[in-house]
Order: sequence, then C-alpha cells, then structure tokens
Amino acid sequence: MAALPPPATPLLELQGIRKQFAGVTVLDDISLRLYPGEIHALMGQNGAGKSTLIKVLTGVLASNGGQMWLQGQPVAPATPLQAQRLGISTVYQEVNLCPNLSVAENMFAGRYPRRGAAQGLRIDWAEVHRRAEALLARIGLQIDVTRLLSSYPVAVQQMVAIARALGVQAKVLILDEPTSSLDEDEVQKLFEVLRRLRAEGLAIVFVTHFLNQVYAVSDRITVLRNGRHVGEWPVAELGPSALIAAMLGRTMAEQAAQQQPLPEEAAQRPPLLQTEGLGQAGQLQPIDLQVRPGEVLGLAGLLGAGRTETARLLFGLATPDRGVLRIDGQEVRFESPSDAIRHGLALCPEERKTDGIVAELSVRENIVLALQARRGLRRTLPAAQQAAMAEHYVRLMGIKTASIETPIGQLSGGNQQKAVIARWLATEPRLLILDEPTRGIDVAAKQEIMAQILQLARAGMAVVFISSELSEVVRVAHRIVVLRDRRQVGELPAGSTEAQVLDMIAAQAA
Amino acid sequence: MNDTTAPTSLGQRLGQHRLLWPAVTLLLLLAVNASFNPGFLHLEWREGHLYGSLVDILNRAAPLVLVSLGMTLVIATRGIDISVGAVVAIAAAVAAWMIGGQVSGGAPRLPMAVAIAGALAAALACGVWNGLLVARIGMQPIVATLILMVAGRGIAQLITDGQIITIYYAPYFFIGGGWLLGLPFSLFIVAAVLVLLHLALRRTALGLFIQAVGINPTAARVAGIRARRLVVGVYAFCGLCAGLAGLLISSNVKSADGNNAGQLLELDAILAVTLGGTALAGGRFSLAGSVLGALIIQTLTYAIYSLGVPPEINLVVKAAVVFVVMLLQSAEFRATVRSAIRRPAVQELRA
Amino acid sequence: ADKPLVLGFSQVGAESEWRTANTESIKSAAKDAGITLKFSDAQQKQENQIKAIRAFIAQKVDVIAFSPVVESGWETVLREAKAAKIPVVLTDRAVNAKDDSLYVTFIGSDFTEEGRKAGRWLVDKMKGNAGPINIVELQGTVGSAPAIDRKKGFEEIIAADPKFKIIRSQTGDFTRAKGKEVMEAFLKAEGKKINVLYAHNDDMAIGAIQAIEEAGMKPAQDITIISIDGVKGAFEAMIAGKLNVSVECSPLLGPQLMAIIKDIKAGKSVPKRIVTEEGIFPMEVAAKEFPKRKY
Amino acid sequence: MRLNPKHLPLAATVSLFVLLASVGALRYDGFFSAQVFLNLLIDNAFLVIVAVGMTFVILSGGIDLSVGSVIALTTMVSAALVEHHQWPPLAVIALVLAMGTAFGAFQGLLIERFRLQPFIVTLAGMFLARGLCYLISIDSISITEASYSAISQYRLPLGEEASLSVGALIAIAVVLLAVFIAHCTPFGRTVYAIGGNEHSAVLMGLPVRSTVVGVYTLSGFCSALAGVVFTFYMLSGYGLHAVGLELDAIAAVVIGGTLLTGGVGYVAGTLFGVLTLGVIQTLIAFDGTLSSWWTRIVIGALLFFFCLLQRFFTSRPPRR
Ligand SMILES: Nc1ncnc2c1ncn2[C@@H]1O[C@H](COP(=O)(O)OP(=O)(O)OP(=O)(O)O)[C@@H](O)[C@H]1O
Ligand SMILES: Nc1ncnc2c1ncn2[C@@H]1O[C@H](COP(=O)(O)OP(=O)(O)OP(=O)(O)O)[C@@H](O)[C@H]1O
Ligand SMILES: [Mg+2]
Ligand SMILES: [Mg+2]
Repeated sequence: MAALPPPATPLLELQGIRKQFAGVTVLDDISLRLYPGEIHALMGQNGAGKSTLIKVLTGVLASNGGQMWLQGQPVAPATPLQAQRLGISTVYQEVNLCPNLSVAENMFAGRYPRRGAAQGLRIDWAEVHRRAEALLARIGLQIDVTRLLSSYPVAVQQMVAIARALGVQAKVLILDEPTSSLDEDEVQKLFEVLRRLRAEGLAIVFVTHFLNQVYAVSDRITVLRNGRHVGEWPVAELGPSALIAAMLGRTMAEQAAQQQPLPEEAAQRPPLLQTEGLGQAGQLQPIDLQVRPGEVLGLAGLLGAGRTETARLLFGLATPDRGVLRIDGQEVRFESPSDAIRHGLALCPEERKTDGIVAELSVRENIVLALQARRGLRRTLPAAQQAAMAEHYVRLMGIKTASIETPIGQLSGGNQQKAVIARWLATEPRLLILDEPTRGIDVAAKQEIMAQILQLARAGMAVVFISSELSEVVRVAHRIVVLRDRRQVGELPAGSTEAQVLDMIAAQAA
Repeated sequence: MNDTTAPTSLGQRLGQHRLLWPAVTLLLLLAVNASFNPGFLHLEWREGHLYGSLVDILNRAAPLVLVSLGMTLVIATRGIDISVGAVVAIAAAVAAWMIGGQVSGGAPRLPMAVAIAGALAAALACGVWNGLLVARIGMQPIVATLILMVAGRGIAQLITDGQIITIYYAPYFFIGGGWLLGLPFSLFIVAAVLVLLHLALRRTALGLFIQAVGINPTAARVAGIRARRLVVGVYAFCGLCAGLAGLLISSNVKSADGNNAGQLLELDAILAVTLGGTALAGGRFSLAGSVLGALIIQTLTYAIYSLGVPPEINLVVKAAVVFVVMLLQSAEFRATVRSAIRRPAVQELRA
Repeated sequence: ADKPLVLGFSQVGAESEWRTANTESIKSAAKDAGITLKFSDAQQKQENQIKAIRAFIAQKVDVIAFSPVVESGWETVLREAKAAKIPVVLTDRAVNAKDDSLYVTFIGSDFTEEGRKAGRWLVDKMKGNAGPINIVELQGTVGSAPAIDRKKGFEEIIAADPKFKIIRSQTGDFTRAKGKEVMEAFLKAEGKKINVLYAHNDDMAIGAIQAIEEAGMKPAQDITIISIDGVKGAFEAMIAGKLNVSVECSPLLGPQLMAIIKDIKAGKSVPKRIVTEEGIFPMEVAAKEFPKRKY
Repeated sequence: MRLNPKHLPLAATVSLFVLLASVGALRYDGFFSAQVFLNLLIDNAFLVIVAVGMTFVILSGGIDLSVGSVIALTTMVSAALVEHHQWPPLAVIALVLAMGTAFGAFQGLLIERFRLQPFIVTLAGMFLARGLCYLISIDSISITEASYSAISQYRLPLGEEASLSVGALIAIAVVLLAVFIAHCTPFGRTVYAIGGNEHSAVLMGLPVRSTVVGVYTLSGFCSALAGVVFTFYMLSGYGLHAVGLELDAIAAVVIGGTLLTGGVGYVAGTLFGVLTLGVIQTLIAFDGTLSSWWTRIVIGALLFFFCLLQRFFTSRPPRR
C-alpha cells in the first residue's frame, strides 16, 4: 500500500503556518500535506508543537500566518465547529469531553438524531443510545452508555472521545495521542478501525510517542522539532533510529538493560509497605502486597484491572473497608493523602488534568506544591530555594518551558506530566507510587525518567510502578504483581517477559 | 488566546498590569468628583485631625475594605460568603449589648475589651460555622452561607430585642470614630489587617495553598494540602473581618441596628472583589484589587451624594458606572474598540 | 361557646424601632384582651403578606388585620377574604382599592399629615427670618409610602413661601448609618449654607446629628433639625439639645385595634377611618414628656 | 426498582418536601387541605417561573442577579402603560415580554462577547432595571383595568374547594416546557455541556456562544413572564416589588439539587425547591407565634436541616 505514489493533489494542505504565544514563536513556517487514504504520523518531542499545529488547523487557535487548503480550496476555520463542518474530525490531546454528561451524550452532542415533527426538535434518546453502543462496540468497548462519563476512568474516556470522532462523516480524522493510556488490545482494535477508514479514503493524522505504533499503522511521517518542520518521509524510508534522530536532532543512547532481581541483602530488609487483604467492596478484591526499600514493584493488568484503585487505596484517596495497611510494620489508616504523605508516601496520579496539574499556577509553584504541603503552612520554602528546586527539575526532566514562572497550563501535555512527576520526586518520598507516569512523554524523556526511577531505587527508595506499557513494567520492576478484574492473580519475578505477563492474565481468564 | 507581543518597556508592562484598569477607574471617579465639586480634594486641619471628603471616603470605605479582604480569600477558594452582612449585625449587636450603659454615660455592663473580644468571637464562630458547612458537610457555599444570612439577622435582633441599641460609652466610639495622628483610627485597623494578611500570604504558603485549592481542589488534595482545614480557616477569617467591620460600623454610628447594620454589604463586597479583577471562579486573587474595588464603590456612592444626584436615579448611575468599569477591564472590549477605531483609518489610507 | 377570638395579623417586618414597638403593642394588647394572635412577619415583602393572608384564610381565623407594605395590589386577596367572610382591618397604612367594602376599617396615621406638621412647625419657627432658608432633606427608602408622603406633605407647606429652598435631597434608607453618611457628604458639599435638616425619621436624624457634630458644628443651633416618629432616641437627643423637634407617629395601635375587633365581632358598626392621636414634640417639652414614652 | 444515582438529589428533594409538608399537616389544623398546597403554586407562581429561567443560567455555570428587578420593571411598565396610557393589555404583555427578553439578550451578549463575569453584568443589570422603575414613577401604580382584574381573580376550579390561578397554570406550563427543553432539545443539552466544561464544549464543536446568549435571553424572558404573572398577582406596578427575589430564586434552584458550578441539576428539582421554600413560609404562617426575629431564625434552621438531610441522602462514595 505504502508503495503507491500519493495522488497529485493533497486532501488537506498547510503551508507556512506560524503561531506565537505572547511573542514566543511555537510554530514557525510549518507545512503539512495529507492525502486521501493515508495515515500520517505527526512526530516530535514534547513541546515540539504538534498539538498547537492541530489546534491551529482545527480553528481552536488563530494562526499568525500561513495558509490552508482543503481539496484545493483555501479554507480558514475560525472555530472547531467550522472545522467540523468542513469535515475535519478531531480528538484533542487531553480528554476534552463533558464529565457531567452521559457517555452517549458525549458521543452525540451537537449532532443528535432527532425525531418528531418539523425536522425534529426532539432528541431521539433511544436512537442515541443504540448508536452509541454500536459505535463503541466497533472499538471493542462494552459499557453502560447512559452512565456519566465521569464514572469511567480516563482510558475509557479516551476511547469515548475516539468513538465520538469516528462517529461523524469526515474527510480528515485527527488523533492527538489517542493511545496514551490504552493497552495493547484496545490499541489493536483502534488500528483495525483506522485501517478500515483509510481504505474508505479518509486522511488520518496520528500523533503518538510510541514508535512501534507508528510503524504498525502509518504510511508517512512528518517530524517537527522546536516548532519547525524537519521533513516528511514515507514510513519505509525512515527507520526508528533515523526517526529519533530527526525528532531529537541527535542520536539517542541505547536503552537500559532489563532489571535484575533485587540484591540478596535488599530482599532481606523488612517491607516498607505491606497490605494484608486490603480492599474495598465493589472496587478491589482483597490484595496482599509488599514493597521493600530499594525495590520497584510493578503492577500489570489490562484496562480496568484495578491498578489505579490499588494506588488510590494505598495513598488514602479511597478508603479501604477491609484488610490492613502497614508501614514499617505499623498498622496505619489514611484518612487523606496528607496522612499518607506524612508517612513518606507519594502518588503521581493517572489523570494529570484533573488530579495532577493546578493549571493557572506556575511551573515552580506546581513543582514545590507537594513538598510545601508536607512542610505545612508556616515552614515556607524560601523563594530562592523554590526557584533553585524548580530550575533543577526543569533541567533534570528536560521540561520545555519559557520560564519557571510560566503557568503550567501553557505547557505541552508531556511537559505537564514531567512537572507533575517532578513534584513528587521533590518530596523525596520513601515510597513513590507512579500511576502511568510516562503517559504522553516522548521517547527520550521516557528513558530519562526510567533511569531516574532506577537510580532512586538504588538509593533506597521503594517504588510502585503502574503502566499500560508492559515493556516498561518488565524493564524496571524487580517483581510484577498481576491484576485482573480487580483481583490479584499472581506474581512474576524480575526478568519476566511481556509474553509471560500476558499469559498469566490470559490463564486466569480460562 | 493572547496574541500580543511580549511586554518589553516599563510602559507596556504597566499597561498589562491587572490593577491598571481598576486604578484608572478610581482616578476617573475622583476626577469627576473634583471637577463638579471644587472643595472635593481640599483637606484641612480641623480640631486636631484632617478634615475633608477624601478622609470621609477612606473612613466610610473601611468596613467595606475589611469585608472585601475576607471575601477575596473566600472567593479565591471557589466559595462565596453572603452572610457577611448578617455577621456584621451580630457582631455589632453583641458588642452593643455587652457595653450596654445609660444615657449618662457611666460604666459599661462589661469591660470594653470583653465586649470587643465577645463580638469578634461571635463573628469568628459564625465564620467557622460557615466553613464547617462548606468543608465538612459539603454544602454549596451559597446555600451554606444563605442559612446564616437569613438566621443571622434574626439572631442579631434577638440580641438587641428588635431595638436599636444606642451606645453611650464614649471610649468605644474611638474604634470607628476616633482619630490617631490626624487620621481616622479605622484606617489603622484596616492597614493592620492588610499588612498582617499580606505578611501571612507572603511569609507562609497560605497564598499558594488557597490558590491551589481554588483552581483545582482535587489536585490540591492529592498533593497533600489539607483543603478542608484551609477552607474552614478562610471562612473563619472572613467572619472575623465582618466582625471587625461590625465593630467599626457600630462604633461609628454609636448604635447597633440588628436589622439594618451591614444591609447589602455582601453584594458590595463581592462587587468590590470582582471589580478588583478577582474571578468568582476561584484561584488567582488580588488583595490590592479588592481594596481598589471597595474604594471605587465608596467613591461612587460619595459622588452620588455630593453631586446632588436625585435619589430616584441613584441606581441608574450606579449601573452605568459598573457597566463602564467592567467594559474597561475587558481585554476583548478594548480590542473591539481599538479595531473599530483603526478600521476607518485603514479605509482612509486605501481610499 | 366562648372560644377565644383568633386574629391573624400580618406585620410588615421588624425594620425599625418604630415597627417593633408597633408589634409589641399589638401582641400585648391581644394578650390583655384575651384574643389569640396569629402573628406573621413579612420581612418587608408584599408577596409574603399575601401568602400570610392566604394562610390565615385557610386556617379560618376570625379576623385578619395587617399593615400593608404598600397601598396597591390588595384587591385579589382581599376579595378572597371577603368570600370567606373574614373581616379585614388595616392598620398603619391604607390600601387603595376601588371597592371599599373589602375592608372594615383602617386605623392609623397619616404620613402626609405628618409631613405637613413638620412643615408647619418650620414655617412657624422661621417666621422672623427673612431667608433664604436652605433645607437639606434625608428621605426614607426610595419608593416607600412614608418617604413619598412625608416629602409631599412637607413640600406642600413650605411651597407657600419662596424663602424655603430644598437644596439637597437624598435617600438615607431610614437608617442611622446612611443618614450619617449622606449628611457627611452634604456638609462637605454645602458647608455652612445648610440651615435646616428635615429627616423622614428619627434614626436618620440621629445619624445626621453625629455627622454635624463631627464637622464641628452644633446640631439644633447651627442647623435646625426636624424629624418624624418620636422614638426614644429622638427624645434623648432633644433632651441633650441636639434635635429641635420630632413629629409623633404613634405605633401604639394595639389596644385600639383589639377594641375595634371586639366591636366588629359583636356586630357593632365601626367607622371606616380611625385616625390615631398624634402630637408634635419640640425639644422644650421633651424632658417633661420623656418619662411617659413607652417606646 | 433501582434508582439511577443521577436522580438521587431530585428524589431527596422531593422526599424532604413531602416530609416537611407532613410535619405541617400533623401539627396544624387546616394545613392538610388541597387549597393550602395549591396556594403554594398560586403564591409562588412567579418564583417558579424565574427559578426555571435561573436553572438554565446556573446549569450553564452562570448566574443572573437581575431577575427580581426585571420583574419590578415589568410590573411598572405594564401598570404605567395600562393605567396612564390606556394601552390594550395584550399589546402591553407582548411589549414587556419582548423588553425582558431583549434585556436578557443584552446581558448575555455582554457576557459572551466581552468575556465579562456574569455576576457583575447581571448585578449592574439589577441596578439598571430597578433604577428604570424609579424613572417611571417612585410611587406604586394600581391597575384597575378590567381584563387585568378579571385575569387576576380568575380561578380554575379543581374539585370541591380547590382552585388554581392563571399564574399558577402558566407556571406549570413553563415547568413542563422547560423540562422538555432541558432534556430533549440540543439547546438544553448544550447548556449542560457548557456547565460541565465550557472549553470542552467549544472543542466538541457545540454552539457555545449562541447558547450562552440564549441562556440569558431565556432567563430574561422568564423574568418578564414572571413579571406579567406578578402583575396579575399584585395588580400593581411598583419599583420595590420583588426585592431580593433573585436570592430566593437562586436558593430554590440550589435547594432543588442543581450545582452552582454548573452542569448538574434538574428543572423539576427547581420546582420542588420553590415549593420547599413556600412550605417553610406556610409552616411559619400557620404557626403564628414567632416574633419577627424568631421567624428568621426558624427559616434559617429549617433551611439548614433541609440541606443537611439532602447532603446526607445524596452523599455518595467518591468517584468510581
Ligand atoms: N496557551 C499557550 N500559551 C503559551 N504557550 C503555549 C500555549 N500552548 C502551548 N504553548 C507552547 O507551545 C509549545 C508547543 O506545545 P504543544 O502542546 O504543541 O506541544 P506538543 O508537541 O503537542 O507536545 P506533547 O508531546 O508534550 O503534547 C510548548 O512549548 C508550549 O509551552
Ligand atoms: N474496558 C473497560 N470496560 C468497562 N469498564 C472499564 C473498562 N476499563 C475500566 N473500566 C472501569 O474502570 C474501573 C476500574 O478501573 P481502575 O482505574 O481501577 O483500573 P486500572 O487497572 O487502573 O485501569 P486503567 O488502566 O484504566 O487505569 C472499573 O470500575 C470499570 O468500571
Ligand atoms: Mg501535544
Ligand atoms: Mg489506571
């Protein structure tokens, strides 16, 4: 397929797109060509300008220059509504739906099937629900569509957003990191749908930080770096290392080796955190965990396996109604996260938009927030120390920001995530729980963060590591606890493979 | 989205300062007053203190400024407190009842310090009550404080037995009517609260926590901020401010009126906070903005009195000024005006 | 068969001392007369009064009495009372209904007359003065009946002589705090030009007196002060020589009301309009009168 | 039958209303009668109508403080035109409805076009509308016009001793229509979406701008309609009519289970919010022993217990 030469006229063409925020140029002379019947990967590091380009192209942001043609006609959508009317359907990076509406409504808002007299004033709810279920079934999700969107975890919300975009008759489909918290199964189902749409002649833009996904579905790749256009290649002509080089502007060192079992003397230490039958009715079956200082415990499972729920119970965000939680052998009960934090715990939450960032506060304030909360109101961190700390983490994690006083809401998604991780590293916890920490983070930064975690573990910190990316889990974990259907189903040692984990999950299904 | 170029010169930075437009409004109002009323800016030394319209405005604005400060913090945490007027009445009633006394003057029923402490304690208790309803029980701030707004005036009238209690004990008059270094003593109280609050926000993490809770309560909780305590504290502070305002008002008019003291003060306070540029959605706030907002309101009121505006059109004038102020503050409006001015000019060039 | 009479009384509110004295008078008089009182406070809202009257009708009380918040807008509900055969007595303020069979009688003061009394007193006092006499006026709440009528009555009298001039008139909402605040502004704007202050109630006058004193002037001497109501505070001010005169507006309607109710129930005919006895108290008689005051 | 958790606040409000009413019926003679309950509707018809308009505003995440003043202005304009200028009633009603709608639309445009805070815009609107009343007349104007009086006194008989007024019928119609708009039309659903997350609603391609203007326009219309009903109720125009009504309306909406932050709530809840406030007042009127200040304290206390129980019933385990 990819061998076919592209048709002469692009379906959508952008030229010389420019975008500035308060004088800072974030897009500079960007061009992009989309042909009918292709999946086009838009690649770049965190903060390269991918999401901004998408927002300009769909009328969310006004551009500061450049032109756009759709099927040869110049167009300039000024609002997302206009873009939709032109046949551009978009899934934006963060889940941008309304939590207070039902799943079905979120999928059909703005284009409800109507019924009744005179072109239909009245929404046909039965039809809405039927179509919503059908659409979700296409990407393999069977849920109650009349329930509120907010009652589902972010991964489900992400799939609902995708389903919404698939539900319209579009010419162009844009997906900005749609797979960032989906697991392998869901991703495969999504790809099947994308391939079908490609066959129908849609042009699809696909943004991701997972290189394997790029090579699995896309036909051509456009790479951005620092708001500039680096180049456009057919996928066959740009191998992974060349792609990384194009994105970073340099080559990347080899990935760290697989995690080794915990050294004998470390394994002998008494557990820092221990649960005995900890659970919550309807949310999580009783679960037994132990984490030792210096140990990285991986939690693996599919969507809805109960990993997030486990983390919330450990951190006092949810209240267990059975079982015991011990820290240093002492039984504890956490009423709120601040109790957990005082015992040296930290949780980097899964949903950065709702549970993580405080959008209007600066990067500095976001980074020092948890540490300051632990120190209390009065023992304020001096301004100089705050700045130094923020600068340190901005450098360490490679956070791309104009300054440490920039509101964090203005950072790109991946950079926000890095700042939230930095917030928890700054508390120097004894036990760090990371729930999908690498969500939306680019390849280079991912490596940096994994290295950081390993180094901290070597220095004696205990880590609970949760990720939908099995490859990450098997790489960093000393032990992997496998969950399924909100139940603990087994444990695997360091050095296990992804296949072994999947086998364990599947075995239980039988 | 903000597409302007980066501020470079001092002038540009000043132009983008968020207090610019409130300050401009205040100056405009003062200018209007001064042009219609030549004696307006005149200050003289009379009986050992400054005398003049400006002093009056500051003195009258003192209770409103205090309440606005408390309200600012409440609003910053995404809350609202519509009970402040009632709390003013309660504090005034408690103080007046405790001081009691006779026409002849003479000794108060309880020592003045006790009366003041009692009034402030009552106000603080009101604030804590509001805070607990909001933070513990989880009621919506507007209904939680509506309860006290309705019941509070009843409580105040219960204390005063429905009468206006006149206070005859002269030392008490100093709080809201006395002079220190030639200036009204109330200004010193306001200044003290302002300085303390400023220090508390600067020297401790209070400001950071309040904003974090106001912008994203869930994230703040996950980050380990004890949001509930903070919210209770903020409402308590707001109650305390209202209590102080109650002392000022009752001392200034030498009486406590359970029904009318602080009537509609909640609206004025919220208006002051919003005029000062703080959004009701919570988060970023500005104390100086609220002070400016309160001064704008009081200057406007004063202008209405001193310009001889007929009482029937007081409200229309007030509405007009509020419309103008908020339009001035809106970047979108200024952009519209600018482009409306520019467009004809461009057309002329083309012609 | 001697079940006590039940009276449903809907009060305007408790917005002033005058009003509380009025309520007190009615409550104690009902008790003395052995009448069961159903009391309802309308918090200054006409809607609430109408609701209360409907509730009284539903409870089948023997007599309904109320002090209307405003004069207009009572036809419908009074018709309902009439249909339920419950006699209605108005106190303190009248209603303007075309059909005057809707109520039995009206007991109360005449706000316009109070304004006139204040005006007459001033004309009398300023007889020897060639003028011009500059008056500032502190009005009650904009739109309220006493504010409108007291202004009207006062203006009616002083209009006869061009030497009287109202140079400033602003609302003080019937409260001390506002009265003081407005007077402060008047003093700054007009200074020594002000000869007379006319306040629509005592509370505003008391507030204004403080403002005058704080401006370094002598109330009742530098500025002649007239107010209405005759509450205790006003007498204290007069005794202290700070207020020239207060026109009485008596709130003590209770005993009269109870007597009328008994008459109505006994089937006696009652006059349509009963005016309460009201005096005018200049500062000279204040000390003598003060011990007799009940409110 | 299992209750959808979405409907829990609504169910709580309704049951608490029933509870309060039962308390009244048990304690006071004559309380348990059809007319007492119909009076709740008759006496609060205008409040129901404004509160319905307010519900949409609050659902969209805004607030409208101008409603009480718009009612006053409507009564004033109606009375002045009918009494002083002898306009035909139908023309007057059409005019005031158009006027209120335009007033709402004006506020909505300011809010939407210049990104102003609804609170100040409508607060200024509140000052303006009331100020305009005084420009017409500071005194109250009685309406003696025949058809107004006839409508005011008309009662639709329901059985033996019970009847409903025209205003109450209009209020019921408004509630039914509003329930339909809120739940079965794209406009209504867009209002919920905006309240849930305005930014998302924009990105979803919903007509946010026109809906925001529409919401305030609707509220302006409802206020004017409530004003018309109020004119029937009072047969007079007065600048001090409906003072503080905005707070009652907001309280009714919030008590009805709608979140002030927007996006969550029901029109039907608002109806019960109004009825609850009404029943509290009726209870106090029937009691008849409370002094002015105890009246306030008791209203406050009843509100407190109501909201407390409501919270108690509706508090759910946290998300998920
Ligand atoms: N509203 C804004 N104001 C100022 N700067 C902004 C704003 N939005 C984005 N930026 C800046 O634009 C740059 C590009 O951001 P963008 O979100 O497009 O990155 P991205 O390529 O999507 O990154 P990621 O992979 O992390 O999602 C970033 O440096 C970001 O800080
Ligand atoms: N594919 C799915 N279908 C239906 N429900 C799901 C699905 N995925 C998640 N859920 C919901 O998620 C809840 C448990 O999610 P939880 O967040 O604890 O699991 P998780 O393993 O962390 O999943 P995730 O990878 O999404 O974070 C369940 O209550 C379930 O309703
Ligand atoms: Mg992005
Ligand atoms: Mg999870």
